[in-house]
Amino acid sequence: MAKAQKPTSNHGGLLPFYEALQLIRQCEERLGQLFADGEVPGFIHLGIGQEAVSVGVMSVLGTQDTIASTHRGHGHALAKGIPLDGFFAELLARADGVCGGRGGSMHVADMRVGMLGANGIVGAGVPIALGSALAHRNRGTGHIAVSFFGDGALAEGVLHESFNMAALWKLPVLFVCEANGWSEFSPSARQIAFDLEAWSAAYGVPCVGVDGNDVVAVAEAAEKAVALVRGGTGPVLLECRTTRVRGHFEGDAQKYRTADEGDARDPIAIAEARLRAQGIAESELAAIADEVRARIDAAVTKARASGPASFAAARADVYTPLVLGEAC
Amino acid sequence: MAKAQKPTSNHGGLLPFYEALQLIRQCEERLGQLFADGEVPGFIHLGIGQEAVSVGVMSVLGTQDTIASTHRGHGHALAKGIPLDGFFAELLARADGVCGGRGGSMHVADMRVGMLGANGIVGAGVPIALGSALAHRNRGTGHIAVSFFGDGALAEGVLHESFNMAALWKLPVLFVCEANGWSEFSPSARQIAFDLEAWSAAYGVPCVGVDGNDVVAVAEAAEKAVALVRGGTGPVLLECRTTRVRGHFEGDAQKYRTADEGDARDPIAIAEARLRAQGIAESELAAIADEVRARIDAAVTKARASGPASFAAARADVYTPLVLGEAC
Amino acid sequence: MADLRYGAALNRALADAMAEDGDVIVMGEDIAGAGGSFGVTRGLLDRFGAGRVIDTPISEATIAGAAVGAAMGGLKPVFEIMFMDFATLTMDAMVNQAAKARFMFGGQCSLPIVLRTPHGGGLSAGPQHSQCLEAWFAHVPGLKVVCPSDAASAYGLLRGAIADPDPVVFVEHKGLYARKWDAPDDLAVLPLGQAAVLRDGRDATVVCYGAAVHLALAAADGLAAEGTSVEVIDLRTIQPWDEATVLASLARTHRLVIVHEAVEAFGVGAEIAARMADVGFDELDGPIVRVGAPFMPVPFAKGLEAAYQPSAAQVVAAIRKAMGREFSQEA
Amino acid sequence: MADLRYGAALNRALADAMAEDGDVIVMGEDIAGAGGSFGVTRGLLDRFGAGRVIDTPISEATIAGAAVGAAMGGLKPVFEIMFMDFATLTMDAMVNQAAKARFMFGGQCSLPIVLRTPHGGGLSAGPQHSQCLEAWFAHVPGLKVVCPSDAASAYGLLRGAIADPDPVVFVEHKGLYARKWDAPDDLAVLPLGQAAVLRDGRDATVVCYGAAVHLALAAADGLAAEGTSVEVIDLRTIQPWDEATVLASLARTHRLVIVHEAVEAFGVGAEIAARMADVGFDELDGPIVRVGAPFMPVPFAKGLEAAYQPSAAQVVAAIRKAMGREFSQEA
Ligand SMILES: Cc1ncc(C[n+]2csc(CCOP(=O)(O)OP(=O)(O)O)c2C)c(N)n1
Ligand SMILES: Cc1ncc(C[n+]2csc(CCOP(=O)(O)OP(=O)(O)O)c2C)c(N)n1
Ligand SMILES: [Mg+2]
Ligand SMILES: [Mg+2]
Repeated sequence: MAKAQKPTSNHGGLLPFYEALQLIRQCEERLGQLFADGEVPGFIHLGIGQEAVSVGVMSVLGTQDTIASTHRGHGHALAKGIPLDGFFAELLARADGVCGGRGGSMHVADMRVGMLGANGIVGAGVPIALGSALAHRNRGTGHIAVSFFGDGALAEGVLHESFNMAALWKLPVLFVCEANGWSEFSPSARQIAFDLEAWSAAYGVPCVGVDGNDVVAVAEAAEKAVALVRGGTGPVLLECRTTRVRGHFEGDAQKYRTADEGDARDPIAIAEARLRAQGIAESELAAIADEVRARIDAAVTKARASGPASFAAARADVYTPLVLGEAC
Repeated sequence: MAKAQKPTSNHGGLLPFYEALQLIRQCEERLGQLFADGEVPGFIHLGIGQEAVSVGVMSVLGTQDTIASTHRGHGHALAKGIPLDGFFAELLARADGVCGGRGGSMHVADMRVGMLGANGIVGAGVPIALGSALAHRNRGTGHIAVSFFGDGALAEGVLHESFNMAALWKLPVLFVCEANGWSEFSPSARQIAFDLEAWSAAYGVPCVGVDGNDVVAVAEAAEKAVALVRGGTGPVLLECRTTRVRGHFEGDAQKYRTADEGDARDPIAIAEARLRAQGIAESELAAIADEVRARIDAAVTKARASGPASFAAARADVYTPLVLGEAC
Repeated sequence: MADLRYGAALNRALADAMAEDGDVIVMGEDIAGAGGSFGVTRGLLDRFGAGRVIDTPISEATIAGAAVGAAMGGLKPVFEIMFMDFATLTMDAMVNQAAKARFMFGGQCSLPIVLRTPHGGGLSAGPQHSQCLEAWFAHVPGLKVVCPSDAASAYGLLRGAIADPDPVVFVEHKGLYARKWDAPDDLAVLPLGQAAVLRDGRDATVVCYGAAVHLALAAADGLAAEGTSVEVIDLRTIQPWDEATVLASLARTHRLVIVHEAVEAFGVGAEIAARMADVGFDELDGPIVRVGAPFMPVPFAKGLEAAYQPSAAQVVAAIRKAMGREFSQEA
Repeated sequence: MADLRYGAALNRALADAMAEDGDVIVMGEDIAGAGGSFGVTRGLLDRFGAGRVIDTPISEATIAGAAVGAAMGGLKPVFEIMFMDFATLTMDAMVNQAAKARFMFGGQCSLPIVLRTPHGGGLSAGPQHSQCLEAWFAHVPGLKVVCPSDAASAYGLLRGAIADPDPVVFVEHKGLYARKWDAPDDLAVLPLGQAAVLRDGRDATVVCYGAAVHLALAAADGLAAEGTSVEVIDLRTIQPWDEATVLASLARTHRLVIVHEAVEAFGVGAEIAARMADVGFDELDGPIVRVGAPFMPVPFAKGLEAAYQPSAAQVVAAIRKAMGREFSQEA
C-alpha cells in the first residue's frame, strides 16, 4: 500500500475531482463485490465508466441546487454529497440506511443535499426535476434543478413533455443526458431515431456536447451550461458521451456485447494522465485512493453493524403523522 | 333555391373536392344547429374552417388505407366515406348510429372504410395509427395509416414516442398536424415551444408545410407526402395551417378571442374562387350545395326516425361473444 | 347562510388556501385564463397572478410529475386533471412517485399534492369522459382519496386536502358543480378520514359518497314514508375511510347497502363490503348489497347513460333486499 | 410427463401460438435479441424473425397504443411490460382505448391484445418493481385479467388469452418463473373464466390466484394434519372470475378465506368477499377473512419484504378465524 502523503497542491482543482472519481469508482466496485457476495439484495446498476459525468456536473452545483436521478444513480448521489454511511447502510438494507432500508439502490435519496432520488422508472425523474425548478423559481431560491437521464430514456414521452414545458416557461433546469450507448441490452442507436442536438435545438434548448469521460471537460461544459441556466434564459442540455463499462445490472452476462469496448476512455485514467502531465507524484495518487478506500471500509463496517431495517418504522412512514389539528 | 343542373365537367378534379367540402361544412353546420336545438347530446367539436385538410388528405387515400382521428373528427370520418345515415344517427344517439349510439361525436368510427375512430383522448390516436401501419406492413397490405392530430396535441408524450418509433421502423404512416392555432381556449403558441419542422426533421421525418385551407394545395402536398410514405422510406409529416372558425366546442362563448379571425381564409370560398376562375357557373355551385343539403336532410330525417340506442345491445358488446370452443 | 354552489365552494376553497399560504399553486390545462373547464379556478389568475396560477400544455404525465418535484421543493401544488379519465396518464407520477416518496425515502419528505379531477356521468360525455376511477387510487398505499357530496363538504374537504401533508386525489362530481345548497358563510375546514352521518336510521345503513349520496337520501326519504328508517353515511374520504363510523352504524341497523356511481365490480363498495363481512360479520342480519354501475363502459346516448347510472329506485330495491324483503311489493 | 418451468411454459405457449397463427406478434423492451428480462421470449426471434418479434424503445404508452392499432389491422399483438409497475404508463391505451373500442364503436371490432407483465415481490426489487396492480384492470369493463399459478396453467391460460378475441392483461408472478412442475408433454389450452378446484375440502374454502395458491396449498396441508379439511380454489382468471365455482364451494364449506399477494385493501379479494357477502350470505357461517399485503409500498430490505408478503401461516390463521377458532391454540 502506498504511503499516505498529503498532496502539495490541488493541481488546479483537479485533485478534488480525482478524489471524487475515486470515491464513486471504489464505491461501485465495492458494491459489485458486496452484491456478488450476497450482501446487497435486489438489482444494482453500476456507473463504472460514467463517474466523470457526476463529478463534473456536481462540481458546479451548490448543496441547495437539486438533482433528480435514475436507476443508475449511485454516482449522482455520492457526488452530490450523500453521506457514505447512510449510503452503504441503505444498499445493505439496514436500519441506518438513508432511506431506512426501504428503497435500496434504485431509490437512494438525500433531501438535505438536494438529491431528490434515484428512480426505478426510466424517465420519471425528468418531470420531478422540472417541478423542482418551478419551486426554485417560485420561491426565489436562486438555485437550479438538474435532471439526469440515460440515452435510452430519450424514448419516453415525458422527456418531450418536459423539454417543451421547461423551454416554454424558461425554467432553471439543466438536462444531462448520459449517453453511454446502451439501453439495457440493446444499443441505444436501435431505439432512438433522432439526433439529440437537433431535437433539443427544436425546442430552443441549446445542447452542449462533451466527452463525458473527461472530468475537466465535463466540469467546463457544465460550468457554461449552468451559467446559462442561472442566467434565466431557460433550460440547457448537456450531452455527455460516456461508457457503461459493466453490464446493465450486476449479474448481466452481457452476451450481447464484445468485451473490449470503452476501456481506453476510462475517466480515472484520463484524470490521472492529466495529473501526471502536471507532475503529480504517483504516491499522491495512491494516497488519495487509499484514503478513499479507508473511508469506504469504515462505512461498510458501520453499515454491517447497523441493525436490520425496521418494519414498524416503515409501516409508520406510509403517511406523514398528523400533528393534532394540523391538517385543519 | 338554384335550379339543379348537372355539372358539365369536374373542373380538373376540383368539383368532387368542392362537393366534399360542402358535405363536411353543411354537416357541421347542421350539427351545430341540432346541438343548439338539443337534439345532439354531449360535447361536439366542429371542424368548420378545417374541411380542406380532411378532403385534401383523403383524396389521395384508398378505402383500405386507415386513419386515426381526434375529438374534432367529423370531417375525417365524412371524407373517409362514413355513410351519412349512420353518422347522423350516431350523433343523434340512435340505434342505427354507426356505433349504436354508444360513442357519439368523439367516437365516430367505421372500420369498413378504414376510419379507426375519433378519439376523446388528445394524442391517443397517434400510437393507434402507428400500430395500424405496423399491421399494414406485417400483413403486406400495401396500405398506409394516417394519424391526424391538432397543434395542441403536440405537447403529449405519445407524439414524441410515436415519431421516434415510426422513424426507427420506417413505418408507412403519414402524420397530419392540423395547426389551427388553438388548444382549447389558449393559443397553441403558449403551449408549444418547439418549431414543428425542425422538431420533425430531428427524427428524420420530413415535414411538408401547406396552407390547410386550400384544398388543392393540401391534395397536392398530401399526394407527394403519401407517395413518399408508400415508397417505404418511412413516415412523413404534413403540417396543415388552418383555422378553427367556431369555438373549441359548441357552446363555447369564446371570450378569449376576437371575432374577425380567419374568415378571409375560408376553404369553401377559396375553392369557389378557383372554380370561378375556371369559369364554373354559379348555378353549378349552387346545385352541388343543394344536392348535399338534400342528402343531409335525408340522413337527418332517417336518423330521427331511428329508435333510441339499445341498452341490451350495448351491454352485449362489452366483450366479443365467444363461439363455443373458439377461444381454445 | 346563503346559497352556495359546489363549484363556487371549491373555488372559494382554492382562493382561501392560496391567500393563506403563498406556497399553494394551482396548475392545469386552461385553468388560468379560462378558469377551468368547469369554472372551478375562475378568478384565481387575476387575484394571484400567473406565477401561482399556471396554464399548462396538454401534458398530464409531466404535470403530475412536476407536482412531485414542486412539492419536494416546498410548494403545495394543486393540479387539475380535466376529466378523471385522463388521470390514466398520470398513474406513474401518482402511484410510483408521489405515493411512495415518503415511504421509500425513509420519511425524508412529505408531498402535499392535490390532484383535483371530476368524475361521473350525466353529460352524455361518453365512455372516455365519464369514468369513476377512485377505486384505483384507494388501492395505492401513500395516497388519500376524497370525494365531497355537497358545497360545504366540497369547501371543507378541499381545504383539508390542501392542508394535508400527503398526496390527495380529490374527486369532484361533474353533475354537482352547478347544484347549490344552503351553506354557512363561515365554512369549516374538514379533516380527512371522517365520514358524516347525514341521516340517522334504525333499519338499514347506506354508505355512499359523492353524487350517490343524493340517491341514498332520496331512497331514505321514500322508504321513510312506508316506515323504514334508513341511516345514510357520507364517506367523504374514501382512503382512509371511516370504518369505525360504518361499523357503529351497522351494529345498530344490522343491514348494509353501499352505493356509488363507479362500476360495481372491484369498486370502492367492494372494500367496504369485504371489511364489514369480516369485522362486522356478527352484526349482519342480511346480505350486503351494493349499488353501482353495471360492468360496461359509460355509454353516450342519454337514455343509455340514464339506465347505466345508479338510481334512487335501485337503492330502494337494494335496501329492501338487504332487509330480506326483496319479494315484497314495489313502493 | 416432464419437469416444466413456469417461464418455459410461457415461452412454449408463445411459440406454439406464433407457429399456429402468423398474425400473432410479440413486442416489448429487450424481448427479441435478449429474450426478455425473465427469459420468457427467448428463442422467438431466431424462430420467427424480427418482423414478428419486435424490440421496442422504452415507450410503454406507445407500445400499448400501437397494440390497439395493430389489432384493428388484424394482428394479434402480445406485448410485454417488463414490470407491472410500468403498466402505469399504459393506462390510457389499455383503459380508454383497448377496453372500450368494441363497445364504443358499436361492436365493429374485437381487439385480441395480450399485455403480459410480471407482478409480485421476493426479489428485493423494491417499491417500483414489485407491485400487484391487477385489481385496477379487473375494475375496467372490456378487459380480462388472468394470473396463472403453475406451469401447466401458465401454458394453457396464455394460449387461451392469445386466442381470446378481447384484450387480456396476463399477469405472471416473478417468483414462479424458475419453479418447475410435473407437466404432461401435451399441454392443454385453457379457456378463460374457469377456476380450478385444486384440492377438495369440507371445512373451509380458500380462494386464491398466482403465487398465493402455493401459500393456500401449504396452509391446507398444515391444517389437514390436525383434521381440518380445506378446499383450495385457484381462480386463474380474475376478470371474469368464476363466481359459480366459488359459490358452490362456499355452499359446501360455509367458510371463506381469500388470499393474494396484492395489497389487501381495495384488492381483488374485496370483490370476491363482497359478492359472497351478497349472493352467498345465507351460506356463510363465519366472517369472510382476507389475506393480502398490508397497506404500504413493497419495501426493499429482504426482511421487510418477507414480513410484507403474505405467508402460509397467515392463511392458516385466517382459516381459523373464518372457522371461528381464532382463539384456539396455535398449530
Ligand atoms: C418505465 C420503465 N421502463 C423500462 C424500465 C426497465 N429499464 C431499466 S433501465 C433501462 C434502460 C435505460 O437505458 P438508459 O436510459 O440509457 O440508462 P442506462 O441504463 O444506460 O444508464 C430499462 C429499459 C424501467 N425501469 N422503467
Ligand atoms: C389527454 C387529454 N387531455 C386533455 C383533453 C381536453 N382537450 C380536448 S381537446 C383539447 C385541445 C386540443 O387541441 P388541439 O390538439 O390543437 O386540437 P383542436 O381542438 O385545436 O382541434 C383539450 C385540451 C383531452 N381530451 N385529452
Ligand atoms: Mg444508456
Ligand atoms: Mg389546435
